[in-house]
Amino acid sequence: MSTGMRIVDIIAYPFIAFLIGMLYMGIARNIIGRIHRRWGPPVLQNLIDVFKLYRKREAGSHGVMFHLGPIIMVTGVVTCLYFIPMLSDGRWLKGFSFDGDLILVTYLMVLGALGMALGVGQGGVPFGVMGVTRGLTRLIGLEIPYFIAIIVLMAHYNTASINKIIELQAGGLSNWAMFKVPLAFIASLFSFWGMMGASPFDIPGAPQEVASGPATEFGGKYLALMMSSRGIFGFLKLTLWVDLFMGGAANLLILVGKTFVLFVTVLFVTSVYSRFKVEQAVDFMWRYPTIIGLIALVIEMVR
Amino acid sequence: MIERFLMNTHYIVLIGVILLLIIGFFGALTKRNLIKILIALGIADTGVNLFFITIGYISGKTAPIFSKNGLTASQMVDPVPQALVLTAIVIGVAVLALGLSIIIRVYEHYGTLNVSRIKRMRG
Amino acid sequence: MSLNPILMIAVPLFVAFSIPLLGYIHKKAGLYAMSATLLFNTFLSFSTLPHAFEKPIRVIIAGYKPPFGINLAITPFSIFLACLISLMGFIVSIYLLKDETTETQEKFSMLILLVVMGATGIVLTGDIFNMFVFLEIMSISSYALTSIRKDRKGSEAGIKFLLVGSISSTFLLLGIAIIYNQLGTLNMADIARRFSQMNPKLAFAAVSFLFLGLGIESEMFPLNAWAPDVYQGAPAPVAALFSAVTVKAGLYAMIRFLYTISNNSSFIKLLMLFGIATVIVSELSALKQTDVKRMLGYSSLGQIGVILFAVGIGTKTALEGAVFHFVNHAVLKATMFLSIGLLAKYAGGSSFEELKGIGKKYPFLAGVFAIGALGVMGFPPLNGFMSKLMILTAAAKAEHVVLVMLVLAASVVEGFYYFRVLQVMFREPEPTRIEKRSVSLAFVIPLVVLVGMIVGIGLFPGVLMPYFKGAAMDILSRGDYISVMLSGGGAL
Amino acid sequence: MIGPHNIVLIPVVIGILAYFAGKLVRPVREGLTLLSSLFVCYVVLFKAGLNTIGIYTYNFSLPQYFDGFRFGNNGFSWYFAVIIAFSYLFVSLASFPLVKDKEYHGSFYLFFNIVAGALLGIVYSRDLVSFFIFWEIMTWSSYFLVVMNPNTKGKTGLTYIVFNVAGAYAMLTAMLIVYSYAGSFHFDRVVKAVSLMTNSTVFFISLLFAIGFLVKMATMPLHIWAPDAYTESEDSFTPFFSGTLSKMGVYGFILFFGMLIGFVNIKGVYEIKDTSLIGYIVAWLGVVTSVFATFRAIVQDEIKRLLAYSSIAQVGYIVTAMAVGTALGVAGALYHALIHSVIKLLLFITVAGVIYRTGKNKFSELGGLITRMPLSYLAVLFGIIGLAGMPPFGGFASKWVIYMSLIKNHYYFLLIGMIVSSTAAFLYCYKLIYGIFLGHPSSQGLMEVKEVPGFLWVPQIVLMMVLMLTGFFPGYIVPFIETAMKGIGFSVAFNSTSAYTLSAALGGFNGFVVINVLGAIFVFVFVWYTLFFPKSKRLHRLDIYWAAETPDENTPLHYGYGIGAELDRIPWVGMSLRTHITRFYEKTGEQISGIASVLKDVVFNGDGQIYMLYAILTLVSIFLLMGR
Repeated sequence: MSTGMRIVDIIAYPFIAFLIGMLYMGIARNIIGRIHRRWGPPVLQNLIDVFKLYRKREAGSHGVMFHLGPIIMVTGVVTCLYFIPMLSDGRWLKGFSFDGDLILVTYLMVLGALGMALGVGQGGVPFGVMGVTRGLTRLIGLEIPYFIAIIVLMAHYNTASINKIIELQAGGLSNWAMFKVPLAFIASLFSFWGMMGASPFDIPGAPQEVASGPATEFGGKYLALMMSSRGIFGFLKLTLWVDLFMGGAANLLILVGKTFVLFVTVLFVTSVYSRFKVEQAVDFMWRYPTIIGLIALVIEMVR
Repeated sequence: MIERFLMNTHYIVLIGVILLLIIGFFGALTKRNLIKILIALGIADTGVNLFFITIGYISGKTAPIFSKNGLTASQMVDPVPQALVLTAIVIGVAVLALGLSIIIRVYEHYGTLNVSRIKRMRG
Repeated sequence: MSLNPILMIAVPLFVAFSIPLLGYIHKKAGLYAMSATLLFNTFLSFSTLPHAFEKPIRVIIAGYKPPFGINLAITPFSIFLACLISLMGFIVSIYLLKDETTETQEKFSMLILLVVMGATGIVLTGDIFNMFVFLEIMSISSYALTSIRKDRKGSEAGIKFLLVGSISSTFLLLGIAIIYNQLGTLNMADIARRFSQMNPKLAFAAVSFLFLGLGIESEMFPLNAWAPDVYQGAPAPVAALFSAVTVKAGLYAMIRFLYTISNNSSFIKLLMLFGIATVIVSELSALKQTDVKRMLGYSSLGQIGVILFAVGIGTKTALEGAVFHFVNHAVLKATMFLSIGLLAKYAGGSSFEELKGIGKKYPFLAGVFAIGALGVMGFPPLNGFMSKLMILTAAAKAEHVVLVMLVLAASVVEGFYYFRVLQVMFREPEPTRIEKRSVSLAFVIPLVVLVGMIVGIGLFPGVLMPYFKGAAMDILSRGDYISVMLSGGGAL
Repeated sequence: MIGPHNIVLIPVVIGILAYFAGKLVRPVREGLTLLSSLFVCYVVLFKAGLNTIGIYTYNFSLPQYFDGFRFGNNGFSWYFAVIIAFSYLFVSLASFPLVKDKEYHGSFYLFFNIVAGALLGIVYSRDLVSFFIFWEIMTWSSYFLVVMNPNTKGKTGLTYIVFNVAGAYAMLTAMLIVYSYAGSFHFDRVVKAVSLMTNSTVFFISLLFAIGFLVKMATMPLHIWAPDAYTESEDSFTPFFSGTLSKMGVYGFILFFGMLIGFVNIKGVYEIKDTSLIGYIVAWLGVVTSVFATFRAIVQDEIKRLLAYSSIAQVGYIVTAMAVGTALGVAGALYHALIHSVIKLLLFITVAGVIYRTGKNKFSELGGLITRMPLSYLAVLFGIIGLAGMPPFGGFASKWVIYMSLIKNHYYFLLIGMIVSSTAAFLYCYKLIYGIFLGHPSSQGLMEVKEVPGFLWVPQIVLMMVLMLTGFFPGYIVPFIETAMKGIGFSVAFNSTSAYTLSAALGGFNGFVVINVLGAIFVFVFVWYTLFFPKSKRLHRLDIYWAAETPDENTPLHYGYGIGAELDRIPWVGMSLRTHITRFYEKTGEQISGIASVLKDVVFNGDGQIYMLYAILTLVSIFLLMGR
């Protein structure tokens, strides 16, 4: 694997994620449309929107931090993506995952959101601040089951590096962590849906109440950047869950397959449930998923 | 135990001492009037002085004063307690005098001699 | 050495009675005579200090060798206290030169001299009745001093002090009478030697009477109810003198009686318990005070409680700590009473409301008070810390951990109410009704000297350490006190 | 020769000198303090460096009875000495402009220098007595700094002094018990003596020592004094107070439980999951503290109170990490102690500057200062990234080590508790930076505000660089931590030793790679966005999406200060916000003063006759009790 190929591999990393991510969002809007008994926009609609926004001649800005907000968001998301191996063969599309571990990835996921929150802050729109506050409060709820799940994983496989977890899940369906530590997987699913913005937990960006929350003041190229980073973020979560619980992907096709299966579960949840208030979301998260996770933890400790 | 003690003092005097002490302390503790308390304390004081004197008394001997010539020391009672009692009496007098002068001052300020009402400074 | 220690008693006595005559020469002559005598006394005691530490001195008066004549027993512990008493007396006397609280100067300076003379007499004498007489001289002059100002508080305090004091003297006399009846002698060393031959029932009676009498003098818990009223009622310099001098004499008598004369261990244990009770009761009651002088009275009782506790433990280190605490308590309490006296005079009263924000108006005086407060609470660089630590270490070594915790809990309470006073003084806005008057030099010098002593002893406790060791040895070694005093040590 | 034993005297002497010299010419105080802090840094770094492991017995002309004070230096004390020296330098720099025209100018410098000297004394002392002496000096001198500015409640100072003195006296009792076993106060004799103590004594001693140090670290049941003391102490002293003084509790805890008593000894007493019972309870206290304090921090409106609660929470992490007593845990605690000091110094200094410039200290009165105070904004940005434990900066490294230590030793429930509080920390970090710098200015005056005084820039920039250094090269200070650990007899905890990576137990990460990736992407996107796209139009502050209207000047737009208002509605969090332990302390306080007033009125009731009665009763009781 010459350095030339390595460079191409690294540069391609985010674009693959961007493309697949945007595609999934397009498909998602289609499927939800169908569930609502309407046709829904074309699958590539998201990509079209993003490129339209990039073409826009000007965008309003409220200052340096406002300008930097979306940029930090993308940076955070892409950096986090680099530390999650897309493919498990250790040669192609592995990013920098060998230099970081699960805890680093967990914190990098939040870095992007905080950067954007600073931009929203300077934007000065009360809706933006409300969106950010609700997002962070919701995060308190989501983080617990997720962290319990990864603790169980780390305890189970006695390692914190994602690549090693993938290797230990090699060899057939029954070795997947999904079945080895099923309760932890279920608990982590709840927080997965929350982080993906599935309906019961999508209060921060809820259009009816806070006018698309943090992204309210951003327009033109800033909105484009935010939409693309949201796409990448979606795909990032999917690959992480696949790596952790479904034994990673040998090649791109398997990766797309597994991630799509996982993505479909998000659709089912988001199109059925109505929206939680923030405190309901946190309360719900601390009640059922956490208890499931704790049971998994106790089982793990007993083993 | 008590016999050895009583042997060289008339026990009547001793009872007198104890009575004086009891009267003195009883008076000091129950009477409300300051002057009465002082008097009671004086009584207690005389009781103790009396006790001091009885200690020095050896029956059959006379007062330790060389009044008549030819009186040898062996015929005299133990002089030391008597000397001590003298100073004790003087001290008693001094305390009483000072007490009375302070009581005058207290009366000027409080208008009463009732000890249970002279307690502006408490707690 | 040239001067006979008896002068330490004779000279103040003579000067005291000649002061009324001096009154005709010049109105203030009495005061100057007083401080001159006290200076002489300090000088004399400090000069006899080294000799006494080599070998205890026995001074024969009027030719009668003990156990018949009255004699002075100058042992290391007693001469050390004599120096402390005369030094403190001298410092308070300088303060008094400019203090116009009492218009009748002669009587005031005479009484001060008598108190200091009485205390020095108690500390030096070797005869038990002689000690009683000196005790009475001291008490009578302190009754008079308490009510010198003829105001309501002074006379009330005076009469209470007198009532309880006369009870104490009655019982002391009773105890001495019983001892004389049994042993036929009044010389301490002789009593000590033959104390065990006494009839046990009567010995117990004598010891308990004397314990009670001296307990009242040394402000032990059940018997010290009169003390706070006296500290509040008496003028501030007098209160300083009481806490620095009269209490010390009372404590000396108690220690000398319990350790050297009767050597009764069960009463020493009792002393320890009473000491702890004193600490707890006085610290707690100080918590609810609104008058600073009364609060200082309670805090002084607390410190004495600690000393009693240390004496009660009875080990060598505990006694060293106790003697060290003697010095600290005298110095600290003198500083605080003198400074609060001045502050109260300028602020027109010593309650919290009157003293609000006085720290900003008189920073020097309030600063001295603050340093004194830090010293009393036992914060490290100052002297209170080292002595309290020695006492507590000795207590821990003697397995009294629970008592150590009680004392420490009490000092937390002490910290609370002292800092509350400091906050009242320093943090309240400056009072407008008090105009700043210059503080005359006679007040400043004693305070500066005292603060110097606080910080000096705090930083270099090692300097005084040999004296504490000597004093503690003297208390504990009952045998050679008897042998020296009877067989004629440094005969003079 | 200047060494660990007399470095202590320099700040104290200079403090006293400055106080009096300052009365003649005022700026002498600043000059002397700066001189002393520079000299202390020089001595700590070079003179009393790591290699000068020496024991200086210093009799201080004390009675031989105490067999003299002993001072010494090893990796462990050097680690904390560096923290003290540099925070002493930075805070003195920051305090020059802030205290210049205050009327307690003189006494501030007096007590500030004394506290610094006392801290050095604590760190370099090698026997219990000198340790206690400097601990007490620290207590009373910091008390004066707490009650210094006049507009604070009196109760704060009293609560502070009661708690800290009670803690110190609990420690003193334990020291005396140890002394009665060991016969000497020196550490080496103490270590020998503790090993042959009975289990119950060891338990009792460690309980007392724990109380003493937990009070200083403001852990939950004993933290009542901390929020008020941190908030109301003099603005320029708070960084030193919360950044360095709480670390003395950490130093003491590790020193006493690591070296003197030894975790193995208290483990022998009662054991739970291979750690001592006390350690486990204290660890849980640390977690409970951090959870409660974090939620309480979020709902605060006063800036300094928010940071005060955040300090309590962060020190809660340190308590948990070191209480379990594993090598990696103690290493995590040391690492986080350093990082927390740096962050709190940075934040408190900047906040002090903001309060000095704007005169306001509440979020609801500030806002929109980013345009006027860019450097302070950057400083607070670095601070909150560190506080939240985000990757590029050092905050993440220390939290990572603590997490690893908890996972490695299977303390999963402790870790979950810590996760709750560290995730909730994002909220108050955002509130801190939004409330002051972002959003809309609450009053017109805020628009003419100047940047923080020049003196503050030095500490801000240096502290930001330290945060970056520990973030990009997390392994850089691992060798120093390991020498400190060897100083107290712990085995080495980390696996790799390279400066870039930090790896232990279950995994590792390369800080350098993280920042490179982040930097590359940021630069790429920034350049792409700024150059290749048309310049974005600068909108007016009020020209925002406002449901088809435009807000005018006095519509309240600075909503952000209300972050945390919705926490009450979350059942668990609401309950934690409503429970106050202060009621328990107030009731005990009332009880004690009730007993005091009863005692006072009964015993000293002012009636002369009753006094006589007491005398007689005592005599009678002596006769009855001792008569037989």
